[in-house]
Amino acid sequence: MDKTIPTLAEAVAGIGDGATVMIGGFGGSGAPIELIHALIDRHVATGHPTGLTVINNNAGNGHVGLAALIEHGMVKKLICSFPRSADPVVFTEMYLAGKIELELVPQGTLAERIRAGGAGIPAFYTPTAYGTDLSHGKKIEEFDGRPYVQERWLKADFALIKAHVGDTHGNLTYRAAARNFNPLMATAAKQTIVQVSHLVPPGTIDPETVITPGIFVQSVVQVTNPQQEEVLNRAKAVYP
Amino acid sequence: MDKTIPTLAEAVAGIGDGATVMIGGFGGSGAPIELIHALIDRHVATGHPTGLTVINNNAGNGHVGLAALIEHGMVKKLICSFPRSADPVVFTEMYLAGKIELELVPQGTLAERIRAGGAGIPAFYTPTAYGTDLSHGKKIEEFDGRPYVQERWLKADFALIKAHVGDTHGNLTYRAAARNFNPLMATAAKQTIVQVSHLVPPGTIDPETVITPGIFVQSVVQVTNPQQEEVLNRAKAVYP
Amino acid sequence: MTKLSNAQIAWRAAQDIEDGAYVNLGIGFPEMVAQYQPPGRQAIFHTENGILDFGPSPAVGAEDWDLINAGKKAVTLNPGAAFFHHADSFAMVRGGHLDVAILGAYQVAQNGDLANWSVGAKGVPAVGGAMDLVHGAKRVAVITEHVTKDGKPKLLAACTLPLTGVACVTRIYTSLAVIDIVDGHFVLREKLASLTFDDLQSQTGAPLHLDGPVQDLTVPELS
Amino acid sequence: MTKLSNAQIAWRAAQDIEDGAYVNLGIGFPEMVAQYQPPGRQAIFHTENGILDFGPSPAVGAEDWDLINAGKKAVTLNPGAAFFHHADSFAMVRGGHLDVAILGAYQVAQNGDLANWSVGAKGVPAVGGAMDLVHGAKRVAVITEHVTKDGKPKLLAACTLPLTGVACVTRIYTSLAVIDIVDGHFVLREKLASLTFDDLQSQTGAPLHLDGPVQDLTVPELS
Repeated sequence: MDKTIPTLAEAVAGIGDGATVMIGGFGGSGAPIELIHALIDRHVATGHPTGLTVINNNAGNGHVGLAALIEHGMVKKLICSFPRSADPVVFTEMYLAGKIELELVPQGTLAERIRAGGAGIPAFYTPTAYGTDLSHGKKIEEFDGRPYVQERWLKADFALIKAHVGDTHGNLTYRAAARNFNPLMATAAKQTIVQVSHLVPPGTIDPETVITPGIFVQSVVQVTNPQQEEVLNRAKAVYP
Repeated sequence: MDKTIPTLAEAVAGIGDGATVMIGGFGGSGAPIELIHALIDRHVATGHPTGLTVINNNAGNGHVGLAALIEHGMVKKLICSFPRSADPVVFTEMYLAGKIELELVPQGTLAERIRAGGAGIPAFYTPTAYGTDLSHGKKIEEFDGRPYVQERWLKADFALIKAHVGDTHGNLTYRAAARNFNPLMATAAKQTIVQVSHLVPPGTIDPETVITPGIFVQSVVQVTNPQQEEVLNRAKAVYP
Repeated sequence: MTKLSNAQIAWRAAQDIEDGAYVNLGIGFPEMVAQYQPPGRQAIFHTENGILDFGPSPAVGAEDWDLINAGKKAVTLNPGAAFFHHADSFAMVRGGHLDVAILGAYQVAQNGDLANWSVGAKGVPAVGGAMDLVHGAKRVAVITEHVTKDGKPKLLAACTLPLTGVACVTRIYTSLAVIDIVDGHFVLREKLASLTFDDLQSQTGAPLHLDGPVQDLTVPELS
Repeated sequence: MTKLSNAQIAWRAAQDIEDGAYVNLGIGFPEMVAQYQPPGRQAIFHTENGILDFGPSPAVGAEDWDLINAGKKAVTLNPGAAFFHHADSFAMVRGGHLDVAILGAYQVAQNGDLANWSVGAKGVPAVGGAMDLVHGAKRVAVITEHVTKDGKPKLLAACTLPLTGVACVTRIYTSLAVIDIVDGHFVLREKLASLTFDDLQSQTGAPLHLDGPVQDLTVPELS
């Protein structure tokens, strides 16, 4: 069993029009910039994929990564908690022009909905957002005298994930706060595609320190020295 | 901040009559034998605590650890998934004599209910046990055309946990499959009391490999060379 | 051959497991399936107490009692193994990440209902992870004797013992046959050559349907 | 002194944080609270993007952009730090494990309702973790100017802006006073000595109650 894919282009080749795609990262930390850019490359060359529903904590920053994906008109709908950033001009303009849909979800509820999707839990109750605009239309139930909001799982066709060390079976570790949503999204997609900074043989990663066991991963592509969104944006980079 | 407690006796001193106590472990692996025995010592000396509700995957084996706790008549009710073992005589006799209550919970539901207790999720839906005797009286709801069982969170007054390495802030790692329920129970109790085989200063454990962050832990007691239930039972040990 | 041994039933079930499949084997008899993987194929075994990719038992005396499977037997690790806690373990189970779960059975009904956790009698009930495992694996298979020790059918129109799960089993490997569950029916796929269809039907508690040719169930001699 | 600076409000809030407390500070102004921990006390700071026990910003040029806080600022680690994913992070939040959360506010109502995520106007809405943080921390406190830039009360009988959470705030540190929320009322605990009760009441949108003596709100000069 070997889950490695030789190139970024091949890794994202199966993502079709209208797919739901989870993209890891919190701002730039843990964002799989190279996988996103490979998807943009395909769109530039072929016009596809388009009409994507993207699930991420944010809405991109500057003109690289997720912001560039949105800027290329590939995203129909965004599910996120915080679509603001230092330079949110791409999303802001498209949103105010009615060219992209937004489903705003509190950050902890977003994380838990993704975890639920991966764990086979179709719905759960949370105190978060009770009595606010973000629970409108949702089922409310009382437990032990306190009201809670019913939230549904989130699943995706694909997850684009950034990990630090990965083996050919798909076992993964992350780096510092770049972990964030990545391990959750890996569990909640039919096809989880991971870019790893270091590809190693099975048995290299201590079983005690594996964060994402390989069962959650379908494709692994090595990207040594991955780019950081923050560094690109400070250099005012534009992709492509 | 230093969460260490010098002795096992002091670590369990606060557990009163009628308390709900989660005890980590799957069979003998990860079972905090020394903490359990310290609780039995207190009962032998003082007659307390008694009337405990214990949450564990199993019901003990032989005459040490959880089985000995039950044998001493300290447990009023057991919440578990699998009260059978190689030598289940203690629980079996008390159960058939009507001297101990049993709440039988499917293992995955038990784990998820404890995780929910720690995560502030009062209830969730699972496909597990739908249409079986173990979902009698529980609320059923359909999602996407499939029926699911509503399950409630589980919380406890105390958790007795076994970890491998722990620091004075309560950051923990585990050893192999001795991890099992321990990290979940650590999150779901008001007071989490941990026996660690190796006590180290903060900064010793790599932040990437911490399994239980210290926020979930209130007391740490060092037990070097802890006993293994399996080894005790093969030697036909009886506690005390 | 009048019926398969447990080892032969396990062998037959092992032939349907693909290379790289993630598999959970129920405790006891189903654990034997791991011994009969076809050459060149390697499944990855999950145990619900928190290990992925464990290997065979160690030598006697070399056991590490922190390294056990769900049956509390000592195991070893393969390269690429991982440890995780119980909630993550059952996320794998319930979340549909396992390719195959193979379980034992007291009874299986023609709609796929499974009874394997309680004989309904007095005594101490115990369920473990069985009710979770039947919901989640992409394929839930059963290995079992075709009939009980006193000759009564285990494959039934409806289970009479307490259920483990509803409409969850899709294939049954018995000591006499391989049977799929399709649209609420038993569909016969393979049977021992020495048995007639009528012989098999007489030992089965609900109608056996045909959907294409029935193959001979052939297995090697196994100790 | 006519009103406290932001630094002074943050200083006052910091005095109520106990040694060893687990604390989440909202992004922006509340982050200042970390700078004013009393000598001999060390809180452990949680950031919802997956770090416990992070420290101050590194020197310019020494940033590691994988090591950031919820405000996307580079941080450092203290000995005893831990990383975890977002679901575990919000388990800490919602599960009641944080001792204190300190947030900014547009408006706070006398029953503890908080509005701090949306000015209700056109534009891009963004909520982040605020709605989670207000449910879960054992103590939810707000630091804020006492009135808006154009002099209108921020402490109100009822919020007019979209709510972040219902009945969640228990203490408010403002530029003029320290006010608790008890049983649906604002209870004045401290105020600047230069202000009369009536001065303060005139800048507050709901009745200020008294429950015991009102202390002078005294803070050091801070740059």
